[in-house]
Amino acid sequence: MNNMKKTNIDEKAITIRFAGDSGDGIQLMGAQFAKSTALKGNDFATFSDFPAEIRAPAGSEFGVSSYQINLGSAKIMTSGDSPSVLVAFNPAALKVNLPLLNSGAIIIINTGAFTKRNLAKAKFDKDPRLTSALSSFQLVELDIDKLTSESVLRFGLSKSKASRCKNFLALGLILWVFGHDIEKTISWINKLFIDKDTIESNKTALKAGYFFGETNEVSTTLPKYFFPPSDFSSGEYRNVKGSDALAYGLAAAAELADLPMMFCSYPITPASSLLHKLSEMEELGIGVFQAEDEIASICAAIGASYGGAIGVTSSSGPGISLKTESINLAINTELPLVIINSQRGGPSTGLPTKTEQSDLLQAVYGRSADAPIPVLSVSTASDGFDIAIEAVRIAIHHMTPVILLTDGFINNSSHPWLLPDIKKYKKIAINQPKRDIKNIFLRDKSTLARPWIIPGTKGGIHRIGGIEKDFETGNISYDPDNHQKMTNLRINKIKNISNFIPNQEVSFGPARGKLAVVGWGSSFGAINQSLRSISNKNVSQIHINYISPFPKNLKKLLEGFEKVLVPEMNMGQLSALLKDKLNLNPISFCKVTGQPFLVSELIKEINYCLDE
Amino acid sequence: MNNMKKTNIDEKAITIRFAGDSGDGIQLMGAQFAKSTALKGNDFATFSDFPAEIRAPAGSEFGVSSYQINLGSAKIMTSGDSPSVLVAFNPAALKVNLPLLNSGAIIIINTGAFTKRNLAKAKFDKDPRLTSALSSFQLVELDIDKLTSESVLRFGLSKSKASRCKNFLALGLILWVFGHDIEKTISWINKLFIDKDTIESNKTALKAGYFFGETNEVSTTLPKYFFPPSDFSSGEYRNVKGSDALAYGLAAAAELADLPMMFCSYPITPASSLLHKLSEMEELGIGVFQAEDEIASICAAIGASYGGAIGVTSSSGPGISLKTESINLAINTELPLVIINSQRGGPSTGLPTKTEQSDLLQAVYGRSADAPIPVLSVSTASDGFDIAIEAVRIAIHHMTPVILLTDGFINNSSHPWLLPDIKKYKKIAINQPKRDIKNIFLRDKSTLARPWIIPGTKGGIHRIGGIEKDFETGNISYDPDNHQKMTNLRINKIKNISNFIPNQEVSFGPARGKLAVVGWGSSFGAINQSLRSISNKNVSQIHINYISPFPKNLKKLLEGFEKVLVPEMNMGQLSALLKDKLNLNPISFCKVTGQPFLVSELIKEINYCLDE
Amino acid sequence: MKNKKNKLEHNFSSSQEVRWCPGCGDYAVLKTMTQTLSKINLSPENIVFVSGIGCASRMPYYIETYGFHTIHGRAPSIATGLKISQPDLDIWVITGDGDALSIGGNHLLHTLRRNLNLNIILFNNEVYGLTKGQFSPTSRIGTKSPSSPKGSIGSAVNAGLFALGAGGTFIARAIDTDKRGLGSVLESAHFHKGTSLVEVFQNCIVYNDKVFSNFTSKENAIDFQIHLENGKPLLFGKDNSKGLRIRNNLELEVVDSKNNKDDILIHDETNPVLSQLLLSMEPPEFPVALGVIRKVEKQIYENNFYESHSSKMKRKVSINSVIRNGDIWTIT
Amino acid sequence: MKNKKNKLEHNFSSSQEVRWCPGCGDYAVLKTMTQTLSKINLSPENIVFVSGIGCASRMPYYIETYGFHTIHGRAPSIATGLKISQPDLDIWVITGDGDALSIGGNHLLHTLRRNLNLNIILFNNEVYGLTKGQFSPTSRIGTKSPSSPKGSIGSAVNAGLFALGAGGTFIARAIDTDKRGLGSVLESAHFHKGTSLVEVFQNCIVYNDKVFSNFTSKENAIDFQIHLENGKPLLFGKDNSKGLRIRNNLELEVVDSKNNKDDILIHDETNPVLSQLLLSMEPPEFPVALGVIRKVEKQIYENNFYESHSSKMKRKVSINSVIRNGDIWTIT
Ligand SMILES: Cc1ncc(C[n+]2csc(CCOP(=O)(O)OP(=O)(O)O)c2C)c(N)n1
Ligand SMILES: Cc1ncc(C[n+]2csc(CCOP(=O)(O)OP(=O)(O)O)c2C)c(N)n1
Ligand code: SF4
Ligand code: SF4
Ligand SMILES: [Mg+2]
Ligand SMILES: [Mg+2]
Repeated sequence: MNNMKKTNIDEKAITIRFAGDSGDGIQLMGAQFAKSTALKGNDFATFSDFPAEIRAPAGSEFGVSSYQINLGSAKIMTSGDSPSVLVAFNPAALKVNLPLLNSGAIIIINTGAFTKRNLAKAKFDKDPRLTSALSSFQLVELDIDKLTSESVLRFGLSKSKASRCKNFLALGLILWVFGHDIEKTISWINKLFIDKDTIESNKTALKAGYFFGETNEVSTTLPKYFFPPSDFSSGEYRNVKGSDALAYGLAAAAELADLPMMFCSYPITPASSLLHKLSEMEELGIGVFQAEDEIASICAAIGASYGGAIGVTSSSGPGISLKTESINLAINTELPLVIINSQRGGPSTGLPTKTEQSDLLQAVYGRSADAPIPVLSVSTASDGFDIAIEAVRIAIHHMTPVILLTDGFINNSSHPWLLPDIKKYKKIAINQPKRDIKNIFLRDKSTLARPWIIPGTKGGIHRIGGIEKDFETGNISYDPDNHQKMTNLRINKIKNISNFIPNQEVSFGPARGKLAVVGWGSSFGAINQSLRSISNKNVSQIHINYISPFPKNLKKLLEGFEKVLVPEMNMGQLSALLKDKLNLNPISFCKVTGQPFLVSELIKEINYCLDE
Repeated sequence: MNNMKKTNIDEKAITIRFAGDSGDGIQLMGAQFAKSTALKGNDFATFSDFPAEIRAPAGSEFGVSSYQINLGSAKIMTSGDSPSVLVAFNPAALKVNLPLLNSGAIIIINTGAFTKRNLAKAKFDKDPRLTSALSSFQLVELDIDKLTSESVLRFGLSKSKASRCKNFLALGLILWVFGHDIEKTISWINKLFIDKDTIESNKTALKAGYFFGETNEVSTTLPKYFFPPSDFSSGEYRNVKGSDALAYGLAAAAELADLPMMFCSYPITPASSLLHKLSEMEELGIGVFQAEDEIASICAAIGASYGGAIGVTSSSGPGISLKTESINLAINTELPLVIINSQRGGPSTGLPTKTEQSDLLQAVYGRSADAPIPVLSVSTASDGFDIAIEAVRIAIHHMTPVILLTDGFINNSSHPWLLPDIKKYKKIAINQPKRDIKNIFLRDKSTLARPWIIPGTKGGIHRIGGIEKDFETGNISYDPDNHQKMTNLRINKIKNISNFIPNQEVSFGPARGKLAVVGWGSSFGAINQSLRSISNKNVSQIHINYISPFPKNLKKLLEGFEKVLVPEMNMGQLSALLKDKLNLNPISFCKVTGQPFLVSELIKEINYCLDE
Repeated sequence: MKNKKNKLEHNFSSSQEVRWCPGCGDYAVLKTMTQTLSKINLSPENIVFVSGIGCASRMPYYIETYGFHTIHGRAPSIATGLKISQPDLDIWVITGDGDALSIGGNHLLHTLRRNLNLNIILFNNEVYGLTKGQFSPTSRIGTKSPSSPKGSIGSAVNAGLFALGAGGTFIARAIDTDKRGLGSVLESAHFHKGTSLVEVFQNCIVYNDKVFSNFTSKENAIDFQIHLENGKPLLFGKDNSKGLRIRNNLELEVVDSKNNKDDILIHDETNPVLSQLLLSMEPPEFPVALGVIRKVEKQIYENNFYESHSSKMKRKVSINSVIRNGDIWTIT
Repeated sequence: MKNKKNKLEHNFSSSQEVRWCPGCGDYAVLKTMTQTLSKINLSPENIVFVSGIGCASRMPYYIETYGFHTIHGRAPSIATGLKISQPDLDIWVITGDGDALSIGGNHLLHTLRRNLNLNIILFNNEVYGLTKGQFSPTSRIGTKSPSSPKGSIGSAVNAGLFALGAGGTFIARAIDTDKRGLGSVLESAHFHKGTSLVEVFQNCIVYNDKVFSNFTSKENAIDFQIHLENGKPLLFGKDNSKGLRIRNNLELEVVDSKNNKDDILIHDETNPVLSQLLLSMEPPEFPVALGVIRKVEKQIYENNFYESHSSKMKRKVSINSVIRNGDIWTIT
């Protein structure tokens, strides 16, 4: 260990990463540290990176699970480019994460795990401590294994059980490093486990870690970080994970429409977290149906919508693809439905636990025939709340299925969330006539939507189906002119939604200028952070949540910039849409590595565009 | 019946339409008339229009089945805009087809069917013969029912059986009108049926119709048409239906690659005709597997390809949509596969028996993630032969699934086909190494294709799958950089195909000019005919068969025209691609009625573009 | 009485034109169906017909109730979502052998195992009618069709045995034109609590005419049909002269019923072995079992759903309080 | 001898790192699988493992044969296409309870009914392992999981009964860690001509630990397992003290085997009633039936395919002559 800064208090933010085996409880530890950070009043953003294997063999590189958090007193927009602190529970965790670190980063390693066997499993030829591999970093060696087992000795746990407390020991130490109070974490442990021994041993390990920091020589080798509270606007806050915010938003929409919601899904990574969360939300009038596959799940949601509930279905690439045919049924029968796509790396099984935003063109164009559908997108973890409400609102108001795009990164990232007040939201008006039904297919003049007449309604008997229907009567029609009329109707109905959505806003920078950085989805934070860093008055961020149809002013807005740069975690899909729909000619900046954008790479690209 | 032209011999082509109940044998009659026309040496093109119902209640409007043929001594490019002769077997057939007719058209009606009941079923308030509805046409009244039953009297058939001969009687009459020899048709009847009574009664009816024309007073009320033989280039010809040409092309490709072919499908209109045809082609080394659904069928085709055969699958909109996930597996595992989409009216069940070309964007973009695939398209009935060969060639040569688009119109239309000689085609080289396999994933430098090592090959053991694979070893890889590399590879591999396909040619007109009319698929004939009619030196036809990737010269070629007009039977899908991929700004001309383009409406639009 | 029935029946005929081929067995089923609905006498607006794709699946258009003509094979899934959201509706699923057993086999399996209170009417004509006559999974081996010109090569699925293996709680069969048999089976299906599967042997006059004539034709009916009644002996043939008994090796045999009175099996709708044996019977060795073959009680999915659902799908709290529950903090 | 075996076995272990959770039952199955392959002694290049998606479905990576890790639920279909195109390959399909019985139920049904000569190994751990522990169609009612926090509400599917209803010709069961039982079942599956379905009770130590302990645990094994052998009496328990007999009402009962010697059933792999009864048995009333429960001969799809295929997939004529056949004309 060499020349060590004692504290980083002069910096406004720091990125720290925890990494270990899939079975080490890294995600749990990280999530609790984030909570604790929130309660400390600091802003933060987190990102989880874990393997597709459930619990890959201990010590292997592909089994490494990581949790990254960027926190501080500044406004935090991303989970951080490159960590300044790494806690590595074993050699594989060190190996995998080394390339990501800031030069000069502090690496806390668990020396207990640096056995020959583990080094071999991580494919280190030599113990990296004995080589120059770590020379540009600050190494802190701690036998976390030993400290843990010693701390919980008195519980007489088996070796493996004792070892499972080590994430709590490490968490304790980190809490000390950041000057957090451990009481909140202790009461969390009390609630987290049922078994008394587990509770006590984990609490003991946590305290051991904390006091170890406080009392031992560590204080001389580890810096302490004290961030003054961030500058939050006033209100109530909680830490929220992307998939949770989406779930809350769906429930909020059901409340605003005053309808029950049926969430019908089939598990798939990274969409399952939404299924899990909603499974716990019965009190909000939400029912969950886990179907036998994705087709059955969207069909059950369509059935529920037909029955007057809000049908919602959710999946990822492979599963969304399977829903294609059924989406067209919902389009043709004009039933409200929300289809949530948690995008992941592809094609095919691809990289199930890695993030990507490459299902945009599928969402917009990926169905047989002319089958338009509104497409919305979530930009940040907490954003999902509002977007989910918007998706349900459009589905019901315009009687159409809606695709809502999010991704693995958003679902698994979190940040503090200024809690909304549902009472301030506009109610979602439903048109479910119950009496005096004169014309069953009489469309609303402003939305072109048909009424939502549900089975059980007296005087409303009618039939719907996937065959082309007559514009007036809704009966089967093979008439050529009627088909043109209905095709136009379907297109105009969706285009017309642009009259009901907000104008596109500029997220950062002026409304005209040299360069517009146009993004969508989870790149919001990284783009925003990079523009803040550059702080060039000619560069603006325009981030699109309403993708189909685009906001009415988007074309004009973008034409106010000399250049349009579109960074995407795909090979240029929003760019394709901007060309097709708005006749623009944007510059594409693509990254398809399964990893989110780094602020640094965006800054580089933006500067390049400015210099060019 | 009023002032009747005795012959139209001064015209170079005529359009005639047969229409009756689904059970009247209209398609059979039409097809045989087309054959006979071919043998007469005239060029022609046909189009079938029939209901989704199998045999809808007799006499109903929606049960009308029609067969249209355009024939003559001129070069025939389409099945004709509006018929000059209609043979209507009942009131519904008259009702449905009346709006399509040329003013002055000859209408031959079967008076026997003009009963009160049938008139009511066709929703005629009054017998149209008694109103002005037919005043601008030339009506020929014939009691086909009676003539038929009288002619077959001696066979002592039941009334319904006797009535089933009426299409043959009508055919006989029409053969006489066009001066055809009936011998060929008689020998066809001999082969068509097994039951002797059926053969004899149908032959008798045929002859009765023919001789009725020859001997009766009809010759004074009906014109005779004699077209001198068309100007065909020399060679052997046959009449070919679009789906048959495709089937032959697939078989030809198997022959060129010297591999067996597995065609795996699930029935769906209008794709089933291909399934049926290939089911009779075992002698050509083709196996057919009718699976339990579309997913199983594409998966079986993938399995067959994995086993070293040529896997082919086929469907239409709803079924193609179901294959989406599996296509991505074929992309990721880089297996050769041909997916044939016989497009139909949509979305959803839509208009199953009507034509449309609206699955283009789905073909190009409709999969999760960045999942590029070559897309080819068939332009005419006979064209399918060559395009099928090209699709198989690309699939095998570049180790990729390929989408081949055709449509209901092409599948059901026919025209004379100059028979190709398979010996003149380039063989399809396969790369199925059997020995000395050093690097299992070593890519071909020119195509970037991996070798096609099939199970059973000694020394070739390896594993493939849908998870991202390492560029070098093919093993599972979650490595970020590798994912980028593989994503690039997949895109470049497909882009690179443009180096192996022919340059885009101009189908009609000069290579530079004022207006390029750009089409794809089954609109070829109509566009071509309209440009021939206009014969303006500033207008050219450019018809694209290779849609993804586009031919290398396409952008330049199109930039040589002041304007680009894209007529499509969808809401502007090729236009979207031209914008996205080539940064062009075409004028879209869209028609989505389930009916092919009329030459007249194209001419109007083209003139409008020229005048503007 | 008769008059009244006719009046009621009228309520269930929709205004849409019927579009099946003349002579199709579907007409007879439609007729018996509307008559049964009249007899049950539910309000039409509380009935929904959900169907897939195929000739049979057009039926919802022709009945004056709510109707949803969905997509191929998925009607059971759509009906499932509908039933959960509105458990009081009387839902009938109309499907064909291709729709239910080819593309839709998986949804049928899971619907049967979950046991929602739905009535599934499977029109088995052993052929894909709507797509013009290809063999289906119920077509017997060797069936010639446009996609199997030399005869199909895969052995057929037995709808009833499949349903039995899937844990079906109600399995019944009837012949399209057998008004009485079909009517009573439809009625039993309606009153059964759980998923009822009714297989209707339906004649496709165009593509598979007389495929069931080995037991449906006038000559064969008496010897090759056995009409089951729970608790009654398994007798058939002229004057019930024949009966079914079980042999030691657990196989059925047909015996003279008079000389073997005590051996004749008694129909028991709850016995799975008997269900299996009856469902397996085929002419010429055996008669075809018709009527209610199996009927047992099992937990009903939507009942369990609502019983375990803490708010019964009626929101009890506001999202405002839920998001404020747990670790929250206030910035002032 | 032992040495030789070990050597051979080595041939079937691939170089890929095994990525299952420590303690997962899949390890034991992998081991027995490679040992069985060694014993059968086929050339590795003539064997293909085709799998779907799930923990179990990773197995092909770990065996040194050809392998295809496909997509969720579709492995039987891909194997079907492969088998038809290359009937001489020895094809094993690896699948899980979710893969085979949830999303893939339809393909399993049709593969079983077609009866291709494939071996399907279904790893039943009554849970979706790979997606982190949601209940599956084989989970017993009331199973708590992330998507059923209050317990699942649909009743479970019984893999064997499903296969029976689908017309399966070979149905067997084994326990992951029971080397002998599993090994012999895998071997029988291999040698069976037709589709073999082997259900392996596999312990998911992370999400469903000990779910089968009511018959797999040391204490329970003797009383709650019955290992079947064709032609042998159905005996189990300590010293085979217990046996199975059939009651008049066609139900099974467990009896003292000594006092009821003559009543004890003899295992008959071909009797469908017995298959049904054995597959339905559950503790605590009955032992779980293990080994080969059903094995019958039926037409094999790919045999029929090639027998009826006029060119045996080897082209006999040129397209040149085919297109010139029929009504052609020549323009000179
Ligand atoms: C996804 C999809 N695949 C295929 C079809 C074509 N198709 C329509 S009905 C049908 C089969 C009908 O057979 P069945 O269910 O037995 O009904 P039937 O017409 O015999 O009453 C098929 C294959 C379709 N509409 N959708
Ligand atoms: C189309 C699709 N849907 C969902 C998934 C997600 N998924 C992967 S494995 C799996 C279930 C695995 O369960 P099982 O087959 O029992 O295998 P196990 O992991 O338990 O061995 C699911 C739902 C997927 N990969 N593809
Ligand atoms: S094709 Fe067959 S099943 Fe369909 S309507 Fe006609 S007769 Fe009935
Ligand atoms: S999750 Fe369960 S089944 Fe999957 S590898 Fe781990 S222990 Fe095995
Ligand atoms: Mg059918
Ligand atoms: Mg499982």
